[in-house]
Amino acid sequence: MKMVIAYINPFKLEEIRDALKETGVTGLSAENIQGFGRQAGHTETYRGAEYEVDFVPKVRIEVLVDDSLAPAVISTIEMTARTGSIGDGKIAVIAVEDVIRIRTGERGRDAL
Amino acid sequence: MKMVIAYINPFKLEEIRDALKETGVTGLSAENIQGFGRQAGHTETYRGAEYEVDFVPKVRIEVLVDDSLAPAVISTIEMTARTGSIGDGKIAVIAVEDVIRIRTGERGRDAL
Amino acid sequence: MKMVIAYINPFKLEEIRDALKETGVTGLSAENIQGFGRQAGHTETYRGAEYEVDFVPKVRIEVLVDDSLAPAVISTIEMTARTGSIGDGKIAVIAVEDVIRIRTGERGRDAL
Amino acid sequence: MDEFAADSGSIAWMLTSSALVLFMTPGLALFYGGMVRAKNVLNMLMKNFISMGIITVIWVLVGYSLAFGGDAPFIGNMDLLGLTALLEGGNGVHGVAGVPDTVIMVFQLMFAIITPALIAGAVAERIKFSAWVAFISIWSIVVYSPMAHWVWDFTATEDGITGGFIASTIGAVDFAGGLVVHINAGAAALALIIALGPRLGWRQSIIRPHSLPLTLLGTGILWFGWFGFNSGSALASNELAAWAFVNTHIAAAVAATAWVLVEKLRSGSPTTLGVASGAVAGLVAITPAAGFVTPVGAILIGLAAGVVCFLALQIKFAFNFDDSLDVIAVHLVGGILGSLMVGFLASEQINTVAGSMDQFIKQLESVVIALVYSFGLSYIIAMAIKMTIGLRVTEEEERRGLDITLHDEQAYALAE
Amino acid sequence: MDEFAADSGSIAWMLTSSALVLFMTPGLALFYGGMVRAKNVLNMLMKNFISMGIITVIWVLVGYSLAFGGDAPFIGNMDLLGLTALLEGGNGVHGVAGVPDTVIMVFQLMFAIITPALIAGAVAERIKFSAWVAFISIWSIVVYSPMAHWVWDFTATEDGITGGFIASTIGAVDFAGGLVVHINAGAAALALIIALGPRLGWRQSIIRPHSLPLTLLGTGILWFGWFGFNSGSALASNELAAWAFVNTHIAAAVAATAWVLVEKLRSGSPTTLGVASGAVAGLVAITPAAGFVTPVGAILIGLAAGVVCFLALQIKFAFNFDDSLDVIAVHLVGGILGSLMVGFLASEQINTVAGSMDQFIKQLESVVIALVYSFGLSYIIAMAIKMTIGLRVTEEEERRGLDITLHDEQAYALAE
Amino acid sequence: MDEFAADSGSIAWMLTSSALVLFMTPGLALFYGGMVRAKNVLNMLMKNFISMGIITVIWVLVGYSLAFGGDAPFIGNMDLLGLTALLEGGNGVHGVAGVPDTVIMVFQLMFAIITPALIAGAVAERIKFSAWVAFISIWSIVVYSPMAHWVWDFTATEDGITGGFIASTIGAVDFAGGLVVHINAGAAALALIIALGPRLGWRQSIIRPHSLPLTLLGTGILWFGWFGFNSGSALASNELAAWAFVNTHIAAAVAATAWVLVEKLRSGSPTTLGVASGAVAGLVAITPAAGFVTPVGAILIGLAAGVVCFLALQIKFAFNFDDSLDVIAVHLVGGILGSLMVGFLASEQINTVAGSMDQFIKQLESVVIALVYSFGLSYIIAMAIKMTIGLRVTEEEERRGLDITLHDEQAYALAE
Ligand SMILES: Nc1ncnc2c1ncn2[C@@H]1O[C@H](COP(=O)(O)OP(=O)(O)O)[C@@H](O)[C@H]1O
Ligand SMILES: Nc1ncnc2c1ncn2[C@@H]1O[C@H](COP(=O)(O)OP(=O)(O)O)[C@@H](O)[C@H]1O
Ligand SMILES: Nc1ncnc2c1ncn2[C@@H]1O[C@H](COP(=O)(O)OP(=O)(O)O)[C@@H](O)[C@H]1O
Repeated sequence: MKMVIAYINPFKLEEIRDALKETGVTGLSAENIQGFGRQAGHTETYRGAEYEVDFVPKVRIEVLVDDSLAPAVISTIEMTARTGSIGDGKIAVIAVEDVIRIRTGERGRDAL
Repeated sequence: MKMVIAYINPFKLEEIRDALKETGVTGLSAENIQGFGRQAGHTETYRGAEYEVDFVPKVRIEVLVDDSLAPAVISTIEMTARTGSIGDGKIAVIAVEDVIRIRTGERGRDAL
Repeated sequence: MKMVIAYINPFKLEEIRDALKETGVTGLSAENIQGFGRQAGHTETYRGAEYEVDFVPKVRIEVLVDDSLAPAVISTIEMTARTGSIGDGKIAVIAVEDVIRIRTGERGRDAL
Repeated sequence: MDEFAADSGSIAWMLTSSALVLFMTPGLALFYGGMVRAKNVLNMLMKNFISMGIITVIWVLVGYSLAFGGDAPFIGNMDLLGLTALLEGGNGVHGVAGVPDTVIMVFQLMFAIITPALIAGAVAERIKFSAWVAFISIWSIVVYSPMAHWVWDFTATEDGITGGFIASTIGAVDFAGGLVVHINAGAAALALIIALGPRLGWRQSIIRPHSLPLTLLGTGILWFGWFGFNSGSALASNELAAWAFVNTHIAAAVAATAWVLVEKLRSGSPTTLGVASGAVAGLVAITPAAGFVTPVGAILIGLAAGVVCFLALQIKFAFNFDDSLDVIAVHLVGGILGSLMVGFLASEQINTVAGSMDQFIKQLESVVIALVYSFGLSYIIAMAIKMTIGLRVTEEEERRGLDITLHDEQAYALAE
Repeated sequence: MDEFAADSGSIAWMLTSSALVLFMTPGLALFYGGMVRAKNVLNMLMKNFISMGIITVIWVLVGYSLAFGGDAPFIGNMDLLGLTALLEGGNGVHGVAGVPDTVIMVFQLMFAIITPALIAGAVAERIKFSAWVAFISIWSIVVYSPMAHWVWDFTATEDGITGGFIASTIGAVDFAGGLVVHINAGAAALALIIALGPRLGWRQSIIRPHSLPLTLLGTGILWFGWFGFNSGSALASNELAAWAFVNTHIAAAVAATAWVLVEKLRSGSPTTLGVASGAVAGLVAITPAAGFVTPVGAILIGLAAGVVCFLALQIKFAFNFDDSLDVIAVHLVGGILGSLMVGFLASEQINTVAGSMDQFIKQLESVVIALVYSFGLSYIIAMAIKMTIGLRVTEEEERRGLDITLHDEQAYALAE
Repeated sequence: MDEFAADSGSIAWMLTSSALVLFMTPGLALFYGGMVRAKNVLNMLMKNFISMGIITVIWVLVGYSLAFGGDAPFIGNMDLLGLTALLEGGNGVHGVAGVPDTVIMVFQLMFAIITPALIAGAVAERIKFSAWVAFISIWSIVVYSPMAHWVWDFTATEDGITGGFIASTIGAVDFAGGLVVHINAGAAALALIIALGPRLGWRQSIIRPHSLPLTLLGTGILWFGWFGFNSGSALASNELAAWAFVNTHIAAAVAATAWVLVEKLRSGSPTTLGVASGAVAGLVAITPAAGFVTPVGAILIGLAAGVVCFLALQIKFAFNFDDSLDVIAVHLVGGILGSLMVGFLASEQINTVAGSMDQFIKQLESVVIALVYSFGLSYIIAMAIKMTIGLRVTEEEERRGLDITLHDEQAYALAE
């Protein structure tokens, strides 16, 4: 199994969730983060003075998926999150050794 | 070493922390997340209209443990977090290559 | 590629970000967490009564880096985050199978 | 300054009331601000605060004169432009015993500020800020000032009432703004909602209040300020002011209780949003009646407001318009309710008007006129703005939130 | 309306004061709301706002008559039910010079609202909402109205004082509610705490305030509103009102400063929760004394409140009861302190009563009576509710939070 | 109490005004508190609330006497220490018609509280709490009381004005505190900023407001309270009070609008922080002029405040001092602006003074004197504290935040 992690623009969250649902994903976890990246280059005016922006509010989503579904999940996120401007974010894929559903104790694929 | 990640109900956090402490865990990190899963099926009334709930507030905990302790950690979380209703959450296990304690520079097991 | 995760003191965040930038890191993600660890031993007075502290506010940062840069990233965080007191935090390193830049679709190293 | 005999007690109460009514607009900003999503809260606050700014300028320059200059039936004259006429002092303009014109002018100004601000709840989270500023500026002059004139700029002489036609020709009463404030704002809200269309994602998922404590704080401020609004409308510190005060409080309390009771019966849980909405609905409904009814009347009006306004929440689903923070259900329906009920419930134990079928008809006529006039003109203004500078933000702005896209600010930075 | 000569200045001040006292209840809601955990803040707000709703209805229908009807020593009569008697106008019921009965009635109503609301802090985060509603409804009729009658429904005639027995027979004084409000609410809080038991996890870990800025905002509103509470209790706009105002402010300021000083000495850090608690403790303690003591008296009372109430925080640990937001330490102890100290500190330079051992004994008697009556009856009501509809939420509800389980709402949705 | 004829209406308005001015300090606490980072908000609230505590004690004991005792040109005498002189009642001390001395004393006390609190914005996020307490205590006695005496402790006799030298010898006017409050606080802020140095990271990255809704709430409270501040400064409930009220409101509204307009033109986005800052700038600038100018004068002052104070934000970058929340741009610049403009704009249609070059010179002199005196003494006090107990927290305390390090508290625990 894989854990797909994506840093995305907050206003894309609902769209991505809906798209993933259609892809067959049954669950995901999302949280607010502060992102730092290339986007940070741009400047912002505050109280009449200019500053370089550092952290930008982003959302981090984490999806546990079966290996077979992973490519579809990745490309769904990629397509839905893309606006074409800097700051669209990144996706990372990590191997997961085991997954357990707490309610039932099921393990592995069945837990998803 | 392993990283054990669990998505749980917020009101279970303290109980789990106490249980893990007894199991021999010396540290963990917790954060608030928005969870999406099967639980999302249920409906909620707002301002006299019914809606399907999508995101539910959950807590995500992350525990770095030695390989030998991992099974105990997993089953402790499983037992303590379980209420038997949908939304109890999931546990995922990931391999960790290295751990460092910042204060001392210790590495690997010693860092835990 | 690696994902370097660090639990640090919140007031160290900006310093670490600046140090990492100099090391050649182009992006990172940060979020607020509640940390539990050895530091929790100390007591706090509230309303004239003493309590043991449990959760302490920390920041969790996550940096995706190329394998070659990983050691430098780890030691930079280690050096910058260290104050020498309990609670300085930990660093964990995890293997990443793939990284994708959403905006361009680039993969692997190029996505960083 | 002249033979006018000032009553320091009434001046004290009217200044206090004016301050209280001014305070309602920040209160309303918080009430509404708590109900929108965190990405739009600053925009909501801004819509309210800019009303405090712009409407004041408009009122001082022209609005006051259009509302309170002279004795014509349909609109005021230009005699009071720029307030210079008030520099002569005394009560020559309004003729309110004991209270200088300056005081009445500023008390009325506070009403002119909050009325357009009420509309903000209906168009939350999607209207352009420039469109909002344009709308309330034009609306204040073209809709608000005339209606204030019709209803409140009258003189009671021996031969009857002269001045604004709703007060004189029709003979309807409106103690503190059922017509001028609530129906007026509610009808304008309806027009704007239709012109704007619903928010993205409306009816698909709950658009949740981002901070109910803010909304409850706003409710507290509104309740507090409403004493100035209604009781101050006695224009004196006397027993009538006291009754208006008492009735205001009773109606708010009864409506708040009734609303959560109905909620409990229908959906099982009494909510804070319910207690807040109920209180405001009661305050709205008692507004036209506060200085005319007995406490029993206030109880009945409060009860009606709590139940009917709650049920009126469904209207927006039936007609499929996104009245984001329920301005129609609370202000339009509540305002109509109070304006009609006072027709029957007015009591000579409190004031000069007695409830009757006759008075009810007068009230009904005035309600229809206010509704039609406000809705019609508001819709024209809205469409004119839509066709020129545009009414609505882009889809991306709406998704990203109005705070960051229109005001380049974010409401909270709670971490760090 | 009759030969009664209204004083517009006093009416203005009394209406302002009434509005200020009403505003205290939302203020209290925020003060308490900030101190509970985020999962229970709406429930706390709800407990306060529902008091504004329900107690108003009760007061208008029966409470006011039970408190202020007639001249009997122990309880009022039924003459004022539904307020119809007030429709005759003037000051025939209360006989307060210059101020119509209607005004006094509504001023007193605001006290009847906030008193049960004060109790909410003691039972935070675990009482059932239905139990709360039942408790305050019964309590207001059975405990509050009689005590208000004993203390405040009296007439000073040539042959001495007639009416409520604490004022007449005992001869104790209570300017604005040391007995009727603070000791009364504090004793009821104690009874409920015992009946309810402590929160899950109490004493094991800090149950931390979720938003201290909210608590400090509440403190600001309370301080502001308390001027109406105490100075309005002069029932006129005069020099006595001014002294009550001054003393109120001084005591709050001194107690706030004293509290943080003691804190600094004992635990090293002056806290915002401390400055807030100290201010409220000072305001509580000066309440019975505000119109009787000189500024030096106010300083002494403030000092005593700041130090003694701080130390009284320990009581709950000694007796092992979970007084969640310290109602006992602040209101019960503070109320007793002020009620006793005025016995010695009252000065004829301010009002008709002079401090003396004799007066102190009277105060002591009245304190004991209020405490015993309120505690005893409150405990009986609490147990009756416990045995019928139940007092406490389930363990799971308590863990998940009362907002989501009882009100189906969550306070904040700050992300998005 | 004596032959003094109390005017209950004026007493009502002055008590109301006193309560309003007191409420401004919590309002200011929130206004500033919202603008700092979440790790320093409690410290900011604490700095304000402690002023309510400590300055009250100082004022009652000595400050009031130093400000309002006797007729000397430079400083008051000791006759009013501890307020005992006021126990005789009436208006013997201030001689304000209809209003007892006690009322004037407490009204003035509220000004003495908020003035040092204003300074808190300039030194945010880095000053030691002990240093703050020491500074405001000394400053209140050594700087505030004398200046209040110069400007406001005067008697108008047939032979002209006697008493405080700015009022008598120079003949400058200051209706409600352009000199005594705003220039005074602003100059002290400048001195402290220089003594303290900038915050870590200043100019490198935006130090963002942690909660703009809190700041806007504070703005609403300040606007509301300012009616008491300025209109109450008429010391009576009369037409002059009404004009001061109207002018206050107009200037705030115009300045708020002007500020966001300039913002829109220069950086493209109208902000909530802008509307808040503009409103406060307008309120500041109208303060010395509120009871002297016509509405047209108020519009001009508001306009100047909105534009000039906005531009003045740049000063801190030019001189490289970290005026954290812009006390210089808003209070110092705004106070100077209003104090000078009233010299030309004063109108005999409103009050006894007419605008003229002559009056302008008087105003200019008084501005320079206030500025130099306040800056000089404030700098000496600051350096004395720096060299003894120290002014600034350690670098680690600054990074970790003052809430946790100085007060052992954290503002929010929103999760759970
Ligand atoms: N190396 C990295 N490690 C972790 N997160 C990153 C990294 N680089 C970027 N991110 C996350 O992705 C977001 C977008 O990255 P950015 O460089 O601004 O734009 P883009 O991905 O379009 O090049 C950042 O705000 C951050 O949250
Ligand atoms: N595939 C997934 N990836 C990441 N998180 C998940 C996934 N599925 C569920 N979760 C997390 O677990 C929580 C509970 O899941 P849910 O399906 O509602 O109940 P259950 O685990 O009892 O079947 C979700 O709210 C979400 O936070
Ligand atoms: N086993 C663990 N798993 C996950 N996070 C941990 C673990 N141990 C510590 N942490 C994180 O690191 C922080 C610091 O740990 P702590 O034990 O207090 O100090 P130190 O690392 O200096 O020994 C904790 O607050 C927690 O966020």
